[in-house]
Amino acid sequence: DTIKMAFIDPLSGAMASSGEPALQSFMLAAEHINANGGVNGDDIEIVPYDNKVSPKESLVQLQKAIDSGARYILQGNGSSVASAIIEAVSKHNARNPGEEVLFFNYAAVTPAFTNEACSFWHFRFDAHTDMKMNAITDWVAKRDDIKKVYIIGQDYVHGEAVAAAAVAQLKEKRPDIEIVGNELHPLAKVKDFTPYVQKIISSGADAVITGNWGQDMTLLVKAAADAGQKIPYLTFYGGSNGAVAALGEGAIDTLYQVSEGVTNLDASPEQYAMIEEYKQRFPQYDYYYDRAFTTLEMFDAAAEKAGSVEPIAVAKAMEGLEVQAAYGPATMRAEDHQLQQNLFVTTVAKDQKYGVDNTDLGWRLVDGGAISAEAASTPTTCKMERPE
Amino acid sequence: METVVFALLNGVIYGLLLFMLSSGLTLIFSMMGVLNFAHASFYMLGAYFAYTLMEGSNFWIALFIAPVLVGLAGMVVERYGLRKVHARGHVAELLFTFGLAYLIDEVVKIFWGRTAVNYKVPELLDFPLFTLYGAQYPAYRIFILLVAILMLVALWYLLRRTRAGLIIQAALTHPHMVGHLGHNVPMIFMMVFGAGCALAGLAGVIGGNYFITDPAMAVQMGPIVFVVVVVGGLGSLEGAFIAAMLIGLLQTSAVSINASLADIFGFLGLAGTSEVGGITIASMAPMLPFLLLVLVLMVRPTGLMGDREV
Amino acid sequence: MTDMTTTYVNLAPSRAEKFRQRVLPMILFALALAVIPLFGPSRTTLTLMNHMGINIVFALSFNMLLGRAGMLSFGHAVYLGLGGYFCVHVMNWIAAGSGIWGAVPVFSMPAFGFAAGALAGAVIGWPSCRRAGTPFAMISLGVAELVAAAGFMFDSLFGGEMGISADRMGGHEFLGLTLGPLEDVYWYIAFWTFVGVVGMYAFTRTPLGKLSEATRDNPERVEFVGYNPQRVRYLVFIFAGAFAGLAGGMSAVQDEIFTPENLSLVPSGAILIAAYVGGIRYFTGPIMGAIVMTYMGSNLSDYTAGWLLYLGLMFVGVVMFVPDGIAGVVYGTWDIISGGKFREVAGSWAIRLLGLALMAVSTITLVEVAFRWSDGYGEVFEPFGLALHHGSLLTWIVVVVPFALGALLLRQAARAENEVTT
Amino acid sequence: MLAIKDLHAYYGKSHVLNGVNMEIMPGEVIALLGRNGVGRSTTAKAIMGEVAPVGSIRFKGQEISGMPNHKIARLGLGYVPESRDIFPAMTVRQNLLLGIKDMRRPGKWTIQQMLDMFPNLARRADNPAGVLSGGEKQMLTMCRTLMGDPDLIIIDEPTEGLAPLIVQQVGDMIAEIAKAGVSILLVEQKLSIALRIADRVYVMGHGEIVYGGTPEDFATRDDIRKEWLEV
Amino acid sequence: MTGEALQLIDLKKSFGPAKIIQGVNLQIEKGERHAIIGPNGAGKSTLFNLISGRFLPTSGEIWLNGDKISGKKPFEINRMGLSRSFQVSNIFTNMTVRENVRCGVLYSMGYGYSFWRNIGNLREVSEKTAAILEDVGLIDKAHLPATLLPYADQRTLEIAITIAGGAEVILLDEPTAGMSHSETDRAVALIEKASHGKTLLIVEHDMGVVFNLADRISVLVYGEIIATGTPEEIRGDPKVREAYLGEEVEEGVPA
Ligand SMILES: Nc1ncnc2c1ncn2[C@@H]1O[C@H](COP(=O)(O)OP(=O)(O)OP(=O)(O)O)[C@@H](O)[C@H]1O
Ligand SMILES: Nc1ncnc2c1ncn2[C@@H]1O[C@H](COP(=O)(O)OP(=O)(O)OP(=O)(O)O)[C@@H](O)[C@H]1O
Ligand SMILES: [Mg+2]
Ligand SMILES: [Mg+2]
Repeated sequence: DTIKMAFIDPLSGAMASSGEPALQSFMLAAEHINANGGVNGDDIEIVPYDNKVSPKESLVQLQKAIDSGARYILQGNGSSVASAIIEAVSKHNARNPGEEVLFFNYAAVTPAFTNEACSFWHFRFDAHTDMKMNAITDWVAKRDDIKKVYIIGQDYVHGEAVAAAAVAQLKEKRPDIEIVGNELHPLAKVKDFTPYVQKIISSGADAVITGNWGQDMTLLVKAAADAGQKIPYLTFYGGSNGAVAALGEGAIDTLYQVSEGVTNLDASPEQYAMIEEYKQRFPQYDYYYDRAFTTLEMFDAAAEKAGSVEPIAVAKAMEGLEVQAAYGPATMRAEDHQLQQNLFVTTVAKDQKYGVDNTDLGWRLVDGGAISAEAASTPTTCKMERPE
Repeated sequence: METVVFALLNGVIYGLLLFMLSSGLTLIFSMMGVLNFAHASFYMLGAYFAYTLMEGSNFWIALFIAPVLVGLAGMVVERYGLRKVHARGHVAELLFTFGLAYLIDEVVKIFWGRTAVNYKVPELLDFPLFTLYGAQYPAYRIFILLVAILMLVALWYLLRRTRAGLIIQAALTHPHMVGHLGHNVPMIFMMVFGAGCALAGLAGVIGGNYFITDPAMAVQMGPIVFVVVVVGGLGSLEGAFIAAMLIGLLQTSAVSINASLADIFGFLGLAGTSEVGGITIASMAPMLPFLLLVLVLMVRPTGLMGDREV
Repeated sequence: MTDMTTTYVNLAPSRAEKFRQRVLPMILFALALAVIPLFGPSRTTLTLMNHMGINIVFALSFNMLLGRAGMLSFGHAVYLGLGGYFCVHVMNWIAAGSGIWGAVPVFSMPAFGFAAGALAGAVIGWPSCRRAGTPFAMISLGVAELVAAAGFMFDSLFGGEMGISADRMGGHEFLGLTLGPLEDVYWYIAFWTFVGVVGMYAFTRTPLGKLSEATRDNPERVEFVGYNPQRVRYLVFIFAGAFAGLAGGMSAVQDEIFTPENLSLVPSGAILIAAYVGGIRYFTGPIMGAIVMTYMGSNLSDYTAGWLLYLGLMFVGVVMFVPDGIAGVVYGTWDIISGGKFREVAGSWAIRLLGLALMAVSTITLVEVAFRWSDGYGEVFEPFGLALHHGSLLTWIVVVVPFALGALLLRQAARAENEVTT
Repeated sequence: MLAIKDLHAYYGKSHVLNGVNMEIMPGEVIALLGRNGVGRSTTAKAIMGEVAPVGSIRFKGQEISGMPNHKIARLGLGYVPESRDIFPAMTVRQNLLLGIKDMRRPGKWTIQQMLDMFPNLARRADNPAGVLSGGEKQMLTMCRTLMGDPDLIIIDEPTEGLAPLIVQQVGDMIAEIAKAGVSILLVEQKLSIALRIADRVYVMGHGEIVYGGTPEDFATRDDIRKEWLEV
Repeated sequence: MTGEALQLIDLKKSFGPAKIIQGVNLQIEKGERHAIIGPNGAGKSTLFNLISGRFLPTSGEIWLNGDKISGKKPFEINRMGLSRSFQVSNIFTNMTVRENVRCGVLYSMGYGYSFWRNIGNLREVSEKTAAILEDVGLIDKAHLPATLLPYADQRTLEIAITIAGGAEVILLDEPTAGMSHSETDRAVALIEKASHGKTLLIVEHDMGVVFNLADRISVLVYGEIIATGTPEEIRGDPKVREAYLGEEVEEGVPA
């Protein structure tokens, strides 16, 4: 028997560069698990569905996936899609008892999914915005030389949430830090960020926090590098594909990111072997989605614990489960289905073990950049309805 | 003071950049009446060609060869594609280029992958020219400025001073008649389209490393280029130039205004805490060109400087 | 329905003709809609068909502008989106059950969408319909950008990036439909698709519908027979918006969610392509286009990574070679067959089909090999056990030879056809 | 100069020309007469490549059927279409300028000469041609074609919609052009003009030439006039 | 019943510096058939454009049946009972002949912008359309798209659309231009019939038509009316001969 897991994410068009490497990571992870005897003896099969990052199209693909027998959904690109899938999965499970489906979210980071909008059917394997912000502010708090912080983001829920979290957490951890700017700009519409950088320079900021992704992130940091600005731009998505290639050396000491791990961290030989294997199999992309491996490992462990691959049983078994991930222990918190894991603040530097984007630049852990899972953790307001 | 200087300087440079991007489109639009939706795709091709050429040679060679290659590609497109649909009117042409943009985007992804390539500014120009109020000004920006002005002059000459301009404008309404007068209309159309695409390619060579060279760059730039050309007015190079500058200045100065709508319209009872009131001018800056587009067309369908309805 | 440009022989068609040309197709259409569930379609198929229904209505409403009134809009999704958003809100009010809302059946959503779309059309159309031609097209582009941006800015109305969702089971049962299972939703969509199609067909038969065609052909002359062309455009625009809103209402119930993405240029462009590929000169063209494009949009990606490229190629091909779209081909073929000329053209058609097939083989090989090469994973295109590697000579033979052959055949077919017609 | 053999032409499925044969010698003025819709304009269009010709058309000994229209024009064949086709957005002067095929080799007619010949045009020389009256447009089209220095001009219905006085002027102008050694194929309705300036007359009926002869002979052929011209 | 159907008072029109209409005064009685002749470029079409609302006058006034119409939009003027044709055929090219005529009929029958009626069920519209098609002789071609009509038929259709609305005042701009003799005769008969009991203002270069049809003739030269009178008066007027008719009397003019 095989366990079908539907991977629903963009696999064509401009956003395919986020979907593809994730799919490859899941495939590789599944191969490894299958090679080690599978899940309770069954093999995992990852079936890709292209959703073109459209919430509505995702629903079509979701229906297709469910009809083809997939009981587990993997998705991560775009909170709008994730939100649509959470809703749709809940409705489906309510309307089709006995045919439940679980949703493993590996990258959509809106905090609400594991707070007020939490669902028993949803598990998140990435740290959400507030947790990542916790890591960033933790690190900022340790840096006494940072006195002024500028916040800039995209004008929509995500950008607003990032800004709100940054303000609140900085106030708590370092009340002396002055927020010298809190700016929102429309999503994916700005071509030239020079005026924004100019504003940042004028404000005398020592660090910039941004939740920007895609072009908005790259262009912002590029404009900063062009203006000769050498202050940390703390990002969530600096590690996404092609960003470092686009920035070149301008990224050094400017571009910072927070993530659950980078290839240049100390790790076990198995992890290095895995990275090598990935690089060899998929030369177009860098090893980035370590979460994919954690996700499937946790699934494997939960199924084993439950002695079943039935979604409800697996879900219950997964609650509170702990596995050993590549860069530290990872625990699935039972109250809200949010994975608790270590986070790392890294920056771009030369002469690293692994380069990114086929350049000679790589990610390096910054001083005090390792943030423990406890420190990154945030409380949840989740009140989940559980099935009998 | 500081704000004003910055806004002016950045506005002018951004405006020139926009002009550079849209000049080829203006050429094609004003001479052939074709609103080339794929224009930004040719811009992208220019960047990618230059990137590839740079691997085997250097920037300066790429600067000359890449636009020529893009121009040739444009001529092929005109000869074997656009010419076929030309007889069926502007909507068909527009849709053809609309589809072409799709195709070019996909082909670029096949050849160069889906993520950004490391297309670098040439070493020779990769230094800060001067520093103003703490911000460095890369020499490359000034280089862009010079090229943009050069393009303006060359185009102005082509449009105003050559008979080819007249012939093509005549061929817009009566292609057969122009043929009966002994002018090789298809040939001229092909050349013009090629030239327009080459200009887009040149903008790509220069803009690709200033911004980012990735498969999304065409989609990113597409709409704004249209706004410039349409706001400027059909058949008007000056219009395109003025529109580009206007948009450049408008947008950069709006970024530096932190006032919110509540601050401005507070006297009408708009509260800063309300959703509308909380919007700042700065956050609306990138939408201003589209607002301008709608307003200008409503008041003047010919665009700012155009002499014909777009 | 048949082609709208067909003729009314000897003025008013006879009763029988009217029945055959207008009523019969509608009955057949309704029958088809009613029969489909008997085949026991899977939920995937139902979902797909529901989306087809939505897109049929949407594409037809778009064609009220482009095909009928000659107004090219780049932002038609705005009206579907606004109508749909309104319905999602209404569904939430219904679920909350407060006041009169509690009594409104969810089944009636498209009517609300219709109203909201009409309102949006009336408000936005007021300034934009004062222009025609390219200025109108550009204004619609600008408006679409503005509305889409607003969609992200005003969270309370549009729910930000994640949009607003609702539950279609929140209201009363209506006509015995709970709207929970997809089978119920199918009936709902079928009903409203039928209403939309009939409504829009009826519109083409009204004085205003005729006037919109006249305005497309010659707005100046319209003024001299007593009509204000701006007014005509404006009214048509409101109706187009209303029917788009109707589609939005259908979509609100089917998908139970609306996001700002639904307002953007992407769905507007997609419906433009669908209508055009279907054939904008025919009433039925957009219906065919919507069916084909919805299917391809959701399913082609299962078969190939290059589906976008295929779609692009197809679209460009249609624009270049079949300007009347699928409907043009269908009716052209039908005319020839019913005209008894099939014998004469059968030969050249066979040649043409063969030529097209050869070209397709070549194109598909090229695209598939190219995508595999581009991925760089060393995967090889293996149709029918052939291993087509990008470096191998065989590949290039499979690409070049059928292409040349196909082009040759097509040229010959065109020549043969010319001889037949002249 | 121009020799047409067995020329056929089609609009879609309708067969409009069924084998037209005619010849034009250098310096000759030929009038092509016929009822409305018999295919005179189509003959002109077929020669100019506007509709696809089937058959042989030789100009100065060279086969021109199937040639792109600018090449035909460059061989020295001028065309004044029925629809006139002035360039409305351009000034009268620019219209005339566009008549010149090659700026480096100007022909024997100058813009000034044209404006002198037609004071109406001179008055509007710098106005957009689109605002000219119907008659002015007709004059402009003819002048524009002359600027290209053709050896043979095909003129389709030059006097249509012109005031009687102007009709005379246009007639004089055509005569003058002919005097300058240019051959003319005149497609006309008005017999008086045609007979006044033509060297030879062709009459068309049902897509074929049904009569050819001199104006003197034609004047005596009442049967032809009755049957084919409804006069 | 008599009275002024159309009244032009000191009408002037300039395009930039060019004065095209330079103070035209003209009264046309109800039921009169009035022709305007004049050399090319005299401003005849421009005058029509002013009356029908296509252009705004620079100064002066136009009255229709006692209502001032200068300054109004073309469609408003049309609704007040004035309809015009164009010198260059201006028809709905992609629609059938029948639909073309029907567009001309609709407004006058009170169907405005209605979108709740099936056009096929409007009996009186269909009948009126058919009647007009019958009158103009296009009934056999009713189902053809207008683009496919031969030139002369397009001209006829132009007239048909113009008279379809049943306007009391009809303006025809060179209705017979480009027609052959027999076609011209047919068109004249048609015009005669259609303008029966109505007011007609016509521009023509075909003197046969003009002298046949008109009750009175005005001669417009360079934007000024140099003579108005009965056909006989005009033919005898030396000024008119010099400015317009020329010495040679065209064929087809009844002696
Ligand atoms: N574009 C067209 N499509 C179809 N039929 C056409 C087209 N143009 C002309 N015809 C038809 O071809 C025939 C010949 O037309 P042509 O214009 O050559 O006539 P003509 O002798 O010049 O008459 P006219 O006096 O009207 O100019 C006519 O019956 C006409 O209706
Ligand atoms: N929009 C305009 N701008 C400038 N001049 C114009 C405009 N419209 C018309 N004219 C000029 O006005 C004059 C009168 O034109 P009009 O078309 O009224 O002449 P007409 O008497 O109808 O001549 P025809 O008998 O040749 O049709 C012409 O000289 C023309 O060039
Ligand atoms: Mg003719
Ligand atoms: Mg006139």
